[in-house]
Amino acid sequence: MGVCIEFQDVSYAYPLTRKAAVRHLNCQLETGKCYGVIGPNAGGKTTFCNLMRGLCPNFYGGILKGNVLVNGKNLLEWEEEELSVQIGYVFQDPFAQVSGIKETVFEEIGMGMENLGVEAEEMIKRIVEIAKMVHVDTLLQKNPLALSGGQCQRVAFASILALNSDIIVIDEPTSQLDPEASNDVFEIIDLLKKQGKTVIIAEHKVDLLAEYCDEIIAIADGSIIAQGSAREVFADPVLREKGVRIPQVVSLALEMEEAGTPFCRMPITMEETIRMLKEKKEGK
Amino acid sequence: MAIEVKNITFSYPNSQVTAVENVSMTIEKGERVAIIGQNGAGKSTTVKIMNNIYKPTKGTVTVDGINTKNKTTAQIAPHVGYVFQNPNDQIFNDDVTKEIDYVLRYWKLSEEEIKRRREEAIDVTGIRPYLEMHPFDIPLPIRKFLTIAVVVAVSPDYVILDEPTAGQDLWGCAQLRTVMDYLQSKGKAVLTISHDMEYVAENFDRIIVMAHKNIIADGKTKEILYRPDILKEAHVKPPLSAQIAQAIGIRTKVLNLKELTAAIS
Amino acid sequence: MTDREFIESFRHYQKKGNWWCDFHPIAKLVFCLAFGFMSLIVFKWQAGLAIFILAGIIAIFTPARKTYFITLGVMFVVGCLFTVVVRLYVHMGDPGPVAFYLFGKAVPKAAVISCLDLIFMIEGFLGIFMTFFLTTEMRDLCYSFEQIGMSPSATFMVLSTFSGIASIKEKLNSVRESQRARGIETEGSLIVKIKSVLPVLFPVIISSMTGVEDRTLAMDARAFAANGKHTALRKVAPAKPVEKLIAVLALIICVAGSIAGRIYL
Amino acid sequence: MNGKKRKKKKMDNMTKLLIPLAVAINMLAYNVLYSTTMVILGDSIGTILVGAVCGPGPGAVVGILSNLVNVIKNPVMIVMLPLNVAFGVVSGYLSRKKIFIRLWKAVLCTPIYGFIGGWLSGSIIFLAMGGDFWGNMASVFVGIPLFNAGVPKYFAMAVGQLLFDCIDKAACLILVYLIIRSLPDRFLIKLPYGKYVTSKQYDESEVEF
Repeated sequence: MGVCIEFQDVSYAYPLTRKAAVRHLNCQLETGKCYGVIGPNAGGKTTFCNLMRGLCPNFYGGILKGNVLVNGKNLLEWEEEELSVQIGYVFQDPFAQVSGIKETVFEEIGMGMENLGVEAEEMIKRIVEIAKMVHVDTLLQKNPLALSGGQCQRVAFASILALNSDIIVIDEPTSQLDPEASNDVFEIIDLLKKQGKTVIIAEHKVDLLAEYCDEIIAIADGSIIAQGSAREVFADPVLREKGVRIPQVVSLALEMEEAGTPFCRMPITMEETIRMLKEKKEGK
Repeated sequence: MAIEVKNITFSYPNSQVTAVENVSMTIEKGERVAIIGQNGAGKSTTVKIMNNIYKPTKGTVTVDGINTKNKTTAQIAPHVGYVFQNPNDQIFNDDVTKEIDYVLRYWKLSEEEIKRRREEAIDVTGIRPYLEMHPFDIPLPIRKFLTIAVVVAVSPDYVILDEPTAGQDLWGCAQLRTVMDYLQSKGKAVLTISHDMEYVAENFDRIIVMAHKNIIADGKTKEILYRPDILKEAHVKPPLSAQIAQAIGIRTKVLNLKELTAAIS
Repeated sequence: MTDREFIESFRHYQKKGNWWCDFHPIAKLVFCLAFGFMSLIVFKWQAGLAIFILAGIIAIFTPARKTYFITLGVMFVVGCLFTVVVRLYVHMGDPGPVAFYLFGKAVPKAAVISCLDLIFMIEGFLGIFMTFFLTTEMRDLCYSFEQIGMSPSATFMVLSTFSGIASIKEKLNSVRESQRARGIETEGSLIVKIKSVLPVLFPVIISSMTGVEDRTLAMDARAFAANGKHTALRKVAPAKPVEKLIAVLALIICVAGSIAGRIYL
Repeated sequence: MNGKKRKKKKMDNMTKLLIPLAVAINMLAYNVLYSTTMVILGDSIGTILVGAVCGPGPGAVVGILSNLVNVIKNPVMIVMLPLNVAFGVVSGYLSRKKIFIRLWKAVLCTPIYGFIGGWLSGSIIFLAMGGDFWGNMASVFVGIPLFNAGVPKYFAMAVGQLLFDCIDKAACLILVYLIIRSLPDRFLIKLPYGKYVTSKQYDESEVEF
């Protein structure tokens, strides 16, 4: 599995700020894996995603030290337009991602491809296919401005996926959605994983992340404090010192340890915890 | 001293579709109540009728005996505070202290009174480190605490929190608990709409369940969260600890991880 | 329309089934501009009336006839009557042949004619423009301009202007709601309203401007900055030769008519 | 607008999205201000604002689009197009002189705007109306009394328009100044003319890594 994104001693400070937002980041992200980025607010999660997409030097300005490589090529050498095809980016606020110039969801999904000059027939095929995948195929004729938060977020996903980017960066997609819509979003992320795309999600809902992500990166006050498989990272005590939220099943396991009845293996998902607790009950 | 809502019905001005049908409830002073239910069940509308943003088409709402029918929203504001989901709709000063002082000065309170309330609100919501920053430079989750500070400074008897935990991290949730403990110590009632079942189970002792535009249950948190039929009708999942407890057959009604650990061992 | 037909409609040119609505947007625009400016330049009631009748005939053969006559009626009452009254008042008692007496003062024939000129100039100009704006979709007009070289950013700006006006009104309502809930009065006497202008207007402007940052990133994520060849889902048929002919004819009539009108009338 | 030389970066995305918003702000300010104060129109706030923070080019485009929206409702307004464009362009050049950093500097420029919005617009309507008065507050309260006092019709009308428009433009300039002061610096410096409107200067050197 090749390395698609690499951070080489990256530090970055936003313009007009005294303190650097992120300091000395070093990490390598492999293609086809799903990474969860967790950490407190203003700890550097969003800056990490922006750096990956090249928004930090190109759009926000500020000072960048070290270099970010995408598919081996330094970000600064990438053309603006190529970047938006290479890396898809979905944002936190669903309603800010509606273009406002299209009157139906069908055309809204096609907008990205229209900008890139994709042929009409190919566009129609891709839109229908992606709309089915994202469960908005029943909303194709609705006006995008009249959609609910969850529907808007799914349409935003669809219009980015239509560009067929291999890497998708998602910055807190579910913070304004209710639990049902959050599950829909994570189902989409699951489908992306099955298609072999690299997915990077910054998110607060840690319980959902634990179920869907292969690897977790924990970032707090500007530096990576832990990186590895979900099981290792969540058990790492440094997370609790830096105030990083961990899944409830993990805190349950830790409390069970204090109460003298530890689990044999650190659980990550609810089903796993229930299975282990049942075994423990029969064992007693 | 309570907010009494007597079988109110409401439909938006230019649509016959009713948002809420014949809802009744009473919120006593000092109570901590959470309203849960799926989006579109009428939660926000009911709460906006309570602080008189919307006037009910049928039924009446009285706040501490004052009927809201012939009162404007601003006249009810000193009694019922509302923290909105989007803080950007309210902030228009370029300085945190000016933002908190604005309403107090608008009501022509004395300078020391304004200063006392503002300092207390800033300490309770923990935004002192951000005083020099421009409100729109403060990260969004922390900017929400600025709007909470504004409501705390007004110190109404009833405080409504709309999805307070959306986008909050550990620090945010802890800060929210301090604010709620402060309001509890002042004997104020706290009413919230939330999908975060852990937050609801942890902090609220009464739950009102809403579905298809009216109330389908209203009772103690422990009872409601262990009634699978009600939660199913409202499309709401109980907190994780309750789900695990029921899955492995523990009878005691568990609300958080500590109780679950105790129950298991 | 079923989804199948809807998707199928993107495979060929958009058709509305009415001869004037399917008329090529730019040719139609040239046609209407020509006659509109002719009415403005000639500034005589004969020319204005002729164009007004022409516009009326076209409007009758289009689906938008009802809205056409209602808007025109409103325009006539609001626009012209107030100006005519002021003009007659100024010319009261001037010398020259008398048309009729008003409040005991002589109203000269010249004043009446100048009023008629004014009314029919506006009605003619208004009428022909209405036949254009009520029957062509702005996105089709922008698409046709794009075919002859206008940059796609211009289309984006024009189209998002119209949707921006609608969404900013919604923003205003939600800001009013949150400021009222905070205690700032927005209804009532004039002084109260004037005092509420700042707390209502500023949050809308500031939050929608800072919101542009997120929207720019979202549009950038969809390769909005790509300056290569753009394609489009919604296509409009290119101008047929007969449509180009009509547009050119209209131009000739406009130039000839203006010169003739200036000399003879 | 797209005829700009390749060297000069094409109008960046942020400005392209700010322009339609400014037109919506014009409409909104008109609805809110005109209905409450009857004197202040406020329909040029967006044009002046974008002219000040993005430069004369984008300011002019806002003027054109605002005029286009008005033309659809009332086509006779098309004669006002050059004035709306003038507001945007003038704000751009004045912003270079850093007038929007001090309130008194901004208000001092009211006569320039008043001249464009009052005197020139009055003259255009005066011509369009065939050299005569028409029904608006300025001509009824100031124009006609001056005319009866012997001042020639054109000047009476023009002075009337100038006075009324100065009130409106002074209010607009104050509001634009307050809006710019309320906007965070981090947002302003991303805009082409951001450097002219942000007062605080930050040096890049002492950022601690």
